[in-house]
Amino acid sequence: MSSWMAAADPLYAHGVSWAVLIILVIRLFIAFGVLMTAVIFMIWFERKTISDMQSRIGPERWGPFGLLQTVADGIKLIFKEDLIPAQADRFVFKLAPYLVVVPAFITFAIVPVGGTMTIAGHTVQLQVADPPMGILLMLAMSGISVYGVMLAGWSSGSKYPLISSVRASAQMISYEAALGMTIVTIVLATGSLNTHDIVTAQAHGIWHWNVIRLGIVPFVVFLIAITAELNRPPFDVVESESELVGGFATEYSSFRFAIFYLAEYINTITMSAIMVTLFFGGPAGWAPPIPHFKWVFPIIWFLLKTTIFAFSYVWFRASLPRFRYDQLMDLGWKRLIPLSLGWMLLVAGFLISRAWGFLMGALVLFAWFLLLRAFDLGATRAASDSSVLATVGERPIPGPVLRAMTDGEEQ
Amino acid sequence: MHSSLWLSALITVPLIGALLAALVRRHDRRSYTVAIVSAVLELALAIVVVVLYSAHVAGAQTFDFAGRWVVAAPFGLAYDVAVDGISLFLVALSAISLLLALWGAREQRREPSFVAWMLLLTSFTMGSFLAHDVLEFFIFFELTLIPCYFIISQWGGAQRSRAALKFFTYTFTGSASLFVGLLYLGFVHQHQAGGALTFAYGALSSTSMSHGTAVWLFVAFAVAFAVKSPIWPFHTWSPLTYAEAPTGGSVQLSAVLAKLGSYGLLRFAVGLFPLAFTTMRPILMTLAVIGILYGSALACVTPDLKRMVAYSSLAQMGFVTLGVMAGSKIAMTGAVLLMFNHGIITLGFFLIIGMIERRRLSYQIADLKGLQGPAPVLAALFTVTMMASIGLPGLSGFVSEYLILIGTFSVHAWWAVVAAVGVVLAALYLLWAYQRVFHGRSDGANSEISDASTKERWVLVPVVILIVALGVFPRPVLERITPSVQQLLTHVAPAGVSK
Amino acid sequence: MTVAIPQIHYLALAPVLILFGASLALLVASALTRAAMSTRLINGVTLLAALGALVSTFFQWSFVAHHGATTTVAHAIVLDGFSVVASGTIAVGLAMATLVAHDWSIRERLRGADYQILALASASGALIMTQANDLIVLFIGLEILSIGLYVLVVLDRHRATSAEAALKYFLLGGFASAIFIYGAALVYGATGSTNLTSIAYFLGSNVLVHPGLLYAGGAMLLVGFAFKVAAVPFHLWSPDVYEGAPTPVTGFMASIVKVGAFAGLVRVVLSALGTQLNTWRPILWVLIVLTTVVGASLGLVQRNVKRLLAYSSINHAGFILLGIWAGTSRGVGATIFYLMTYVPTVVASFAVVTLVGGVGDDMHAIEHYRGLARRQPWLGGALAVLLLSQLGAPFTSGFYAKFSVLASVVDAGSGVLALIALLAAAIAAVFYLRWILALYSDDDIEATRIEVPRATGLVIGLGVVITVLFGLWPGPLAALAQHATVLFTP
Amino acid sequence: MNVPAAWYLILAAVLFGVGSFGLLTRRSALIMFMCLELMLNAVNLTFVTFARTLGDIGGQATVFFVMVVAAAEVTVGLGIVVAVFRRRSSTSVDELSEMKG
Amino acid sequence: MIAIAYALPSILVFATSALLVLVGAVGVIVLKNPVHSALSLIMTLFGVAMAFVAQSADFLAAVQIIVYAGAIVVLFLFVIMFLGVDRREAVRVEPLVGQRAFAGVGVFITTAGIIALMARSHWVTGPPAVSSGGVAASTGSGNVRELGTAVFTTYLFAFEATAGLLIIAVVGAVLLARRERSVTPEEGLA
Repeated sequence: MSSWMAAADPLYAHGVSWAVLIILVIRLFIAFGVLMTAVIFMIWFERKTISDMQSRIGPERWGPFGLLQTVADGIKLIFKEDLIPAQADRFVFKLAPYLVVVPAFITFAIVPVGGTMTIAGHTVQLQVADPPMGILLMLAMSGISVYGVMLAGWSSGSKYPLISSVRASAQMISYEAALGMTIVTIVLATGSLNTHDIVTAQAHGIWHWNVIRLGIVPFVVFLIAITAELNRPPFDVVESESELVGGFATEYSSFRFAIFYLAEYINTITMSAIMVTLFFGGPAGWAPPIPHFKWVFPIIWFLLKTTIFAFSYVWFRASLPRFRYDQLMDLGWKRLIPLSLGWMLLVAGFLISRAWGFLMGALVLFAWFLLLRAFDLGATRAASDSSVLATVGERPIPGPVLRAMTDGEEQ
Repeated sequence: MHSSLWLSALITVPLIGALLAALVRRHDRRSYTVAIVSAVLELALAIVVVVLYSAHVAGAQTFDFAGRWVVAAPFGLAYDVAVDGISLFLVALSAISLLLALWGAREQRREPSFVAWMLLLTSFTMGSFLAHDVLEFFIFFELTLIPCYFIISQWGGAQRSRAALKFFTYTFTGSASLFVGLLYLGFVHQHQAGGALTFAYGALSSTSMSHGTAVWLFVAFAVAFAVKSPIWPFHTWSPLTYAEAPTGGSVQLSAVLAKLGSYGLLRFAVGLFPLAFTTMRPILMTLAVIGILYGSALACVTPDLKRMVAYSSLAQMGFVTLGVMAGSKIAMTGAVLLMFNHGIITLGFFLIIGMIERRRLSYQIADLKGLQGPAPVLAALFTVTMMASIGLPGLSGFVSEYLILIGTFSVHAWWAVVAAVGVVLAALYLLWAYQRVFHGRSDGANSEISDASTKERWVLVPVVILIVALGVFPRPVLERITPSVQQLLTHVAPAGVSK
Repeated sequence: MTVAIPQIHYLALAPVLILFGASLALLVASALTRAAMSTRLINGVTLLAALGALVSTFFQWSFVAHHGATTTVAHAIVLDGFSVVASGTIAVGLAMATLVAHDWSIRERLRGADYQILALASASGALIMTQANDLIVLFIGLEILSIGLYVLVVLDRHRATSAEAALKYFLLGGFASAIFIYGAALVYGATGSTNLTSIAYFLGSNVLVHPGLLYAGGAMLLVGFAFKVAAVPFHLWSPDVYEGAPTPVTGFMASIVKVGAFAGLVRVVLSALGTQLNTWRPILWVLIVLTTVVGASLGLVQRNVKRLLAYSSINHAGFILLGIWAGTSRGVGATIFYLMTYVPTVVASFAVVTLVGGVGDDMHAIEHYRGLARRQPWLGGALAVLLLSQLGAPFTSGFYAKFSVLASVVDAGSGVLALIALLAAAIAAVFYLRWILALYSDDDIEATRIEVPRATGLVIGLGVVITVLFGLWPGPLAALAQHATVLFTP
Repeated sequence: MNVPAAWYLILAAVLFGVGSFGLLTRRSALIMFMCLELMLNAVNLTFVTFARTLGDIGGQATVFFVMVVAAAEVTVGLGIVVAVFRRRSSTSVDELSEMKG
Repeated sequence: MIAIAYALPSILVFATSALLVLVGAVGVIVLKNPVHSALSLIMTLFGVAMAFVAQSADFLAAVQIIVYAGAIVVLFLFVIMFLGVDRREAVRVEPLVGQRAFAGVGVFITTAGIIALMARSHWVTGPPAVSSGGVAASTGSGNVRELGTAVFTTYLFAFEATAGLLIIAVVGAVLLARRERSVTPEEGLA
């Protein structure tokens, strides 16, 4: 077991000692603390940015520039009355928020925040955990996190939250495939599932960053898919105020609502960090040769890149209109999945040899062409009469009807 | 013309006739013509075969070999036909029975199918009698079930579906054991002799096996034949089936198909397992005697004519079994002769009962009274048949029963003595039945029945002729049967069977 | 690091590739054409694919005859006489079923290539099963076969019972799959491999002191198969599913599943676990007795012909198991011979049932057959012949099928088992005969004349011809079946 | 040192038993379905345990395929459940009244 | 005693995973509400994943969570919510008297039988047990590569066939999901 752990993290190279445990705990707390602080700032940042974009002032009363606004909101929420609807499934209702927040925290654990540093003779990775299956953990956790949303909506025993739940599950499944496929592209290029390895492989300069090395496409797909996974605008049909009141969290109040809120922002930050890790070299960047403080610069690079993505999320929210539900599904199934799949094949082809790459490219283009035609036909067919049987006649069961298979929803 | 072609023609002519009859349109009378033509042709062929066979009688070769045609080697299936003194007259019986049944027991309803089934049935029974290969025999034996089933279930009486079902289930069950037995025998032979799987009669009869195996195989074979024959206690299907079947069906069942059982017993059970023959003899003879007494006793009390003939058949077939199992040449010859004779007699019975039934729509003894008055010819014909069945000297029944009893007495006296009681009982129930049906004053519908028509008389004339002829002058028949029986016994003899 | 991709012998995979390729081609084509493809075209392609697969089995046969049996794709797939003949049988079954489905889909106004896509894929699953040399491959083949069928059952939405039948089929089929794969896991634990050859080699070269794990695993595998072939007491799904599914689908199911599952069973029991045959025999014995007897007895009380045929097929399954019980080369030959004769017969029988079912596919009471042979002698007569063949009447192929399995059992030393099976056949004969009797009953029921479309008529005719032809002349087919078993000589 | 493989195998066997018991007794199609998943998980656990004891990666590879099969079954199975439900508005197997055992 | 023979952590891991697995499994079959059953199922899945990790099948553990918990159970919940069957299931319907007891006894006997048979086998009788009898080598942590190699060599055909399986499953699901539009002739082809 220890050899396996050593392979996972150099911290265990000399066995497990008290020092190691202490380092572990400290690492954990730092990560937690940073994350919580980041959330507070993130919320403030979002509100402030959006109000700027909308020519408003935004929070300004509490603390300098209204920095403590979030804290105040949190305190307010916690002291509100905790309501549980009579129709609710009480156990699940109480459980759901935690199902949302725990995966959010766990996912962050695999993000390499910086390089390595040496403390008391132990090599410490600036990363809470570095399991060999690193990136799969992220996929697994994003798979789990939907439960919180689904169950929250369902257990409320209320209509809109339930619709929200259904939407959430469908949306999650739809985009997870594309997400997985882009990750496969990265894994193909890196040859490892480990986030640390992924980051290391990108450390040799900007041309080695996956975003460039794999072509821009996987990054774009990943960005879209992850935004959908986060239920952030413009993919926030799950909690679209104009349709579903407050979405899955409509019936929640007080502390539980705060947890949902918290989880959403943790996820936003985490996913920004993941994106940086996967496509932008993580903590990689120029570092001045300052002894003993060399480890600081990667962290700064990392924070900088992450902030850019966090900003872009805010920017999306402020500027993009929300997708309709069917558009969302179309985008997921008909565009992103074929795109990511095709691109994966392309990358795989080029990894073998250039000839294979071009061949694969031609094949993918051809398949793409066919697929587009099929989509096109499918769309027209669903809307037109041609899907109804041309034969006019009677079919005794269950009555004089014509029959046809359509892809559309029931009237 | 090679003799095997004559034999094959015996099988194919009715088959072709059946196909032609089935192909004509519904309600078409032509089918009947087709059927009669094929039946006549069949009878002619049978006579040709009998005549041709006579040429062999002097010679040592009794089996008429014709060469094997292997149909499917992996299954050991071959087509091989032959005839000897034992099967010769059964072939003739089938042909006669077909013609008379078609002629005398005509079914107007859905005639094409009826005659087709009858012809098909004859084709299959011919095949069974002519088969010189155990598997081939089994296939024909099995095939006879299908026409029988349809004849009974479509043209039978009120309880026809039950009767057909009972008949089918019983006989199929019997065949099952026969099939397993013959497969086993085939494999024993194959493992012994090597080479391909074969079921040739000659090859199989030389298979050596332990006594225990022989007994089990004998039982497996005998069960099938006992059901078909029928031998007590495997007979329970027969009264119901005979009674419910249409006249034509009853005729074929009792005159021909029953013989298939006793023929199989003689040819295959005895011929293939001489070792077991010795062991099983007392048991089967006992069953036969019980059958004779039981059949006779029930014939006394049964309230309808058809059942009475059915029980009387049980008794008569008991005699046949007794003769077959007695193991003496005389008894065996008598048994073979009785098969033929009983066929003719029971043919007569069922035809006459059919005629009565057609007039009175009933064959319950209670419904019938004093038929002698209005229908003297019918009564006379019945009397002849009855007398033959009782075993009156000068008529055919006497010769065969006499031979059986004598032959049995010489080796197993007690069985013969008890069996002889059956003869007495036969006289009792037949005469009593005759008295109730034909004597007395006819009343009501009974007094208005018409006598036998010209056609009906002509149908029964051959029956009467055969009864009388075989009673008076059985020698030509006996001298064809005896050599074959002798040959069979020679094969069985080393196993310690007394002559 | 380089990975040595295993050699692939494409001829061995040809039938699977052809069928699955055709399925995909239809799928893609139906997505890419604006106007709905004509039924004729779709079925033509399907038929061509089936015939192509059949032809490819001829080439396979000549390969096997010249070079002997071989394995390919890292020993996951085997090409031997047995698989070739089984594949050919499946191809024939598929071709016949396709012709029936053609007329049926026109009658029921079903458009599109749904049926054909699924049927082709399903059949390719069955082909994989016949060739599988690895428990996992077998399992996946089984699943491809089953999943296609689950959907096929529910294809016609207007049938009230279809969806429920599909659900029942699915749940019990899934149960069977789970049991099967658990058995595979235990066998893997016991022998260290899922590859059938490796298992056989391991068992052949080692004496297991404690074979409990193997026994448990083998028993589970057996139960899984018993579910698939509807052996009693694992048959409960079968009548409902047969009744609920659209009739052509039932015919397809009855033929293809049997071949696939029995081929797999033969491989597992006789090829991999052949050394343990004496352990399985008692279980098989009980299974056979129950299957034949219960199948036949319960068939007696059915008034619906599809249920009746379901019990009939249960009874047949018992008979096919006989060949496996024998475990000899003769037994395997008998099994494959049985399947070869059974497939055309059963597909043709269901073709007649499809026709009689009428529009809506719901006239399946035995009363609907009254007098059929009087009104339409050819159709009724054909059905009668097919039923007689299922009954095992002489001069039909069914007789030799029963003959050969029984012979193999008697040869292997159990006359009792053969006797019991035959008695069950006697019981089963009753319901076939009753049906035939209904065909020939002369109650003048006014019924509309049943139109016999050309393709279906062809299938029925073909079924009858095959039945009668091989009933009169079974030699070549039997020899083929026997040659096919070279690999299985114990 | 790890716990003996037997412990895990027993765990798997019990899991399999619980799953099949549920499948046989529950009447809701969806729950029967979940029981199917339990059974397949037991199979996976068995495979992984044997893979460990045999030192053979093949067992783990097999688990992979079992998972794929489970996924495929779920896809089709839920489709069927939905199809049934559209007709009946119930997924209780006993209410499938048109079927007789 | 046991703790001496086997390291305590591994026992703890086993106990935890066994607890998760069994409690979850029992939950699936006793809970009335399908949603609760599904939650219970997730618990079992996590237990199994944990058992995988304990037996150095990390990759499979991750796949287990992603595929089962992340997709399959979500699909279950989706269908439950979509159809709204959660609060209507009549679990008490018992078709045959004593079926439950019968199934219980049958399953118990089978399971006990399997366990007993396996116990008699000393659990493993594969090649290591026969040839060397020694402790099998651990597959170690880098088993993703080994696993991938196995999938593309030994199990290549199974892998390719899996693709076929998935295609047919997808096609099947799509066909099942399609609705049949019935149009009366009077309505026209609306």
